[in-house]
Parts: sequence; C-alpha cells; structure tokens
Amino acid sequence: MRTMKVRLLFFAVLRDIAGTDMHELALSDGTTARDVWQSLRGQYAKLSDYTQPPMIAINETYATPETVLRDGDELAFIPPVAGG
Amino acid sequence: MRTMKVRLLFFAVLRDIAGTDMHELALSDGTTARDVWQSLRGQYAKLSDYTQPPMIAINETYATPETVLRDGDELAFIPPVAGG
Amino acid sequence: MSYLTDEPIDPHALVRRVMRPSDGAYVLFEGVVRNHHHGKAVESIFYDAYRPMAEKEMELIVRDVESRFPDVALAVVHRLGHLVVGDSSIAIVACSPHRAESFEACRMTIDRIKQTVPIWKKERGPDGEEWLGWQGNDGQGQC
Amino acid sequence: MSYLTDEPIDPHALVRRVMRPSDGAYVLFEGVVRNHHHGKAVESIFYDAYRPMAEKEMELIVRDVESRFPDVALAVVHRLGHLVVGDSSIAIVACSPHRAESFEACRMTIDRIKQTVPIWKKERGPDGEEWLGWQGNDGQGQC
Repeated sequence: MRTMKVRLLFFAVLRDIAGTDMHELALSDGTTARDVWQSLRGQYAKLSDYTQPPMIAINETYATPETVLRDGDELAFIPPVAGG
Repeated sequence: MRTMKVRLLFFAVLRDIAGTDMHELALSDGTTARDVWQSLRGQYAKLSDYTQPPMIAINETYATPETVLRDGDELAFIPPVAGG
Repeated sequence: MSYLTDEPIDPHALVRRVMRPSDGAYVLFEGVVRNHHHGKAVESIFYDAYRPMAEKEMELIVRDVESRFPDVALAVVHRLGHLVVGDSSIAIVACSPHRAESFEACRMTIDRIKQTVPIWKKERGPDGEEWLGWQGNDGQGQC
Repeated sequence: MSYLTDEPIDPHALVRRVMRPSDGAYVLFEGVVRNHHHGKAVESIFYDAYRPMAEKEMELIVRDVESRFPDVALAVVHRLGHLVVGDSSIAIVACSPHRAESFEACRMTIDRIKQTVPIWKKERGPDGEEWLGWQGNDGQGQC
C-alpha cells in the first residue's frame, strides 16, 4: 500500500491541545478526514470525548468527513468559528 | 366677535410661493387651521388646486385641520417632508 | 441624543459619544447626496427645516425607538443647508451589546425620520431646481 | 473587497474606498470588544484565523451578497491579534443608491461571516481565558 503526505494544520483550541500548529502526516491510500480525526482522539486525551469531528477544511475549502485525502493535501479541523 | 393673533410660518415650497417666511394673522374666534388654508388658496394662485391642506403643525406639534386656533398660536403647513 | 447642524457631519465623533464599554456592536447609517434622483442628474441639495419642531420630532423618535430596544443607545445628527454630491445629510448611530438590535433600531430610526421630521430638500441639477414632494413629485425623498 | 489586518481598523478609509457618486446611503457595521460575555467580565480577546482560508471565505461571502444585491458595493475588514475592550474586530460597509439594500446586505454579510469564516477568539478576563465555542461554550461568538 502506497503512502501519501498530508499537512495537518491546528488552529485555536486545537493548536493549544496539540501544542503545535502543524503535523506532517504519512497516510495510507484511502484515508479519510474522519480517519485522521479518530487518530487524533487516540493521541490527545482532551479530544477523546469528541466522537464527531468538527468542521473540516481540505486545501482551504470546507469538505465532508468522508472525503478521501490525496497526496499533498492540506487538512485542517475547524473548531466552532467565532469571527466578527 | 373677538379677534386673535396667530403666526403663520412658511417653509420650503410654501415659502417660495408666499415669498415670505411668516404672516401675522388676525383671525376671528373659532377659526380652524383648515380655514387658514382655504384663505391661502384664495391668496396664492399656485395653491388654488390644493383643496386639501398638507400636514399641519400648531406650536411645533402635528395637529388636525379641524383644530381651532387660539390666540398666540404658531401655525405651519408642512409640505411633504423629505429629510434623511 | 439628536441635533441639527449646519456643519459637515463627523460620524466618528457621534460614535464615540454614544458607545459604552458594554456595547459589542454599532451600526452607522449615513444618507449621502447622490448624483441622481428618478433618472435626473443632481448636483446639490438645499436642506431646509422647521428647526425647533424638527429637533423635537427627532428626539421623540429617538426616545421611542430606545424604549422599544432598551439595550440600544442612539445618536442622530441631521445637516441642513447646501450639500453637494458625496456630502452626508444624516448620520444615525445605534449601539448595543448584541448586533441585531442595533440593525433594527438604526433602520427604524431612519424610516421614521423620513416620515415625520419637518425637513425638506430642494434638488438642483442641470435641469433646474425643485422641492421634492410637491406637485407630482414622489414625496418619498428616498435615500 | 475584503481583507484581514493586524492593525486598528479605519472604518472611514473603508467607506471612502467603496462609495460611488451614485450611492445615496451606506451602512457601516462594526463589531467591538465588549466588557462582558454571558455574564462574565472580559478584558481582551485574541483573534486567531486560518488566514488564507478566512480571506477566501470572506471574499466568497462578499461576492455572493453582492450578487444578491446588484446595486450594493461591499467592503469588509477583519482584525486579528490581541484586542482590548472598545477595539473594533470587524468593519463592514455596504453602500447603494437606496438605503434598504445597504441595511440588508450589511446584515447578511455579518451573519454569514460569523457562520463560516475560520476565525476564532480567545476571551481573557479576571477568571482566566477560554476559546469560544469549545467544551460547552455557546459557539455563537455573538456581537
């Protein structure tokens, strides 16, 4: 199975939880955004209760959790927005 | 029959038509705002078609055409307003 | 708070006068002399008023709108005299802790000012000049 | 027209950028840091953003609202970083020949920006600091 590289960006509360603003992920083909969220829940105790991911952006555009990632994608989980 | 003094103010198009911004009127008791309008229609040809008076203010407050004037009142006919 | 002026309007001074530390939003409306009206070119507008009555009517409106929106503070200034295209004739500021009330109060205030405050305008353009609202005009004075 | 800034907002520069001689009205909305939120005292707010996406989303909203109100021109600026009580976080100007469209377009724009633009705020007060919208917070970020 081939692997691909995906940049995972962290913002706001997620950056505080992750302690970083970016992970470089090496993922196997067919990985979805939801799969990445599930892996984060295992990695960070503060996320373990969040069975559903927040909003998702792939390459700066909103996407669904089931979107299959592609090599070179930029992925971000978007906590509830509070602009304005 | 007693007479009373009423100040009649002209604004905007009515000031242009009357050529003045004020008349001092000597009116008989019982005269209404509508009566004053009817007299203006006789006085100024440009008003003769206006059988109904515009809005009326007595002492800086809106009033009805049937209001009976009192000595010392300040009367104004208010052309359609266009503030803002 | 409301008043008439013969000077250019400084909307930011108005905002500063009315904002409180508890306010999270303000809405500022300005009416501006535009270069057209009902298809005719406009160069300038002369604003006339029955001044003491206009001040009373504006203040009645401000107090009534504030009573309908208790969290809102309002400030209104209307300019009179000769204005040219681009000049502001009126500024209304509504501020409140949350934005919805500011939008609603600001809009209600301008709508009501246009209905009852004794202010008039004479538009001047290449075709001459005319008092709005008289003799077949639309009487709306919309801006 | 829309952009992000790290500097204080000059709403009048924004108005001047967007107004046209045919416009008879503008509506300016500013969101301001207020001293309370859901009963808690607030001293300052840190605004964070996914900057390139926030810029894209803001511009999508601006273009969509302008397409719904063809007579309206819009300008939006959102400030990021540390803001204290009284500072403006966002300014939206809508201008149009007639006022109704400006009110509606301005309000639609702020409502939609609050729904989808990836900007976040961390409120700081005497009780500590907190990202809005996470862990039982209201997620509204209302202003």
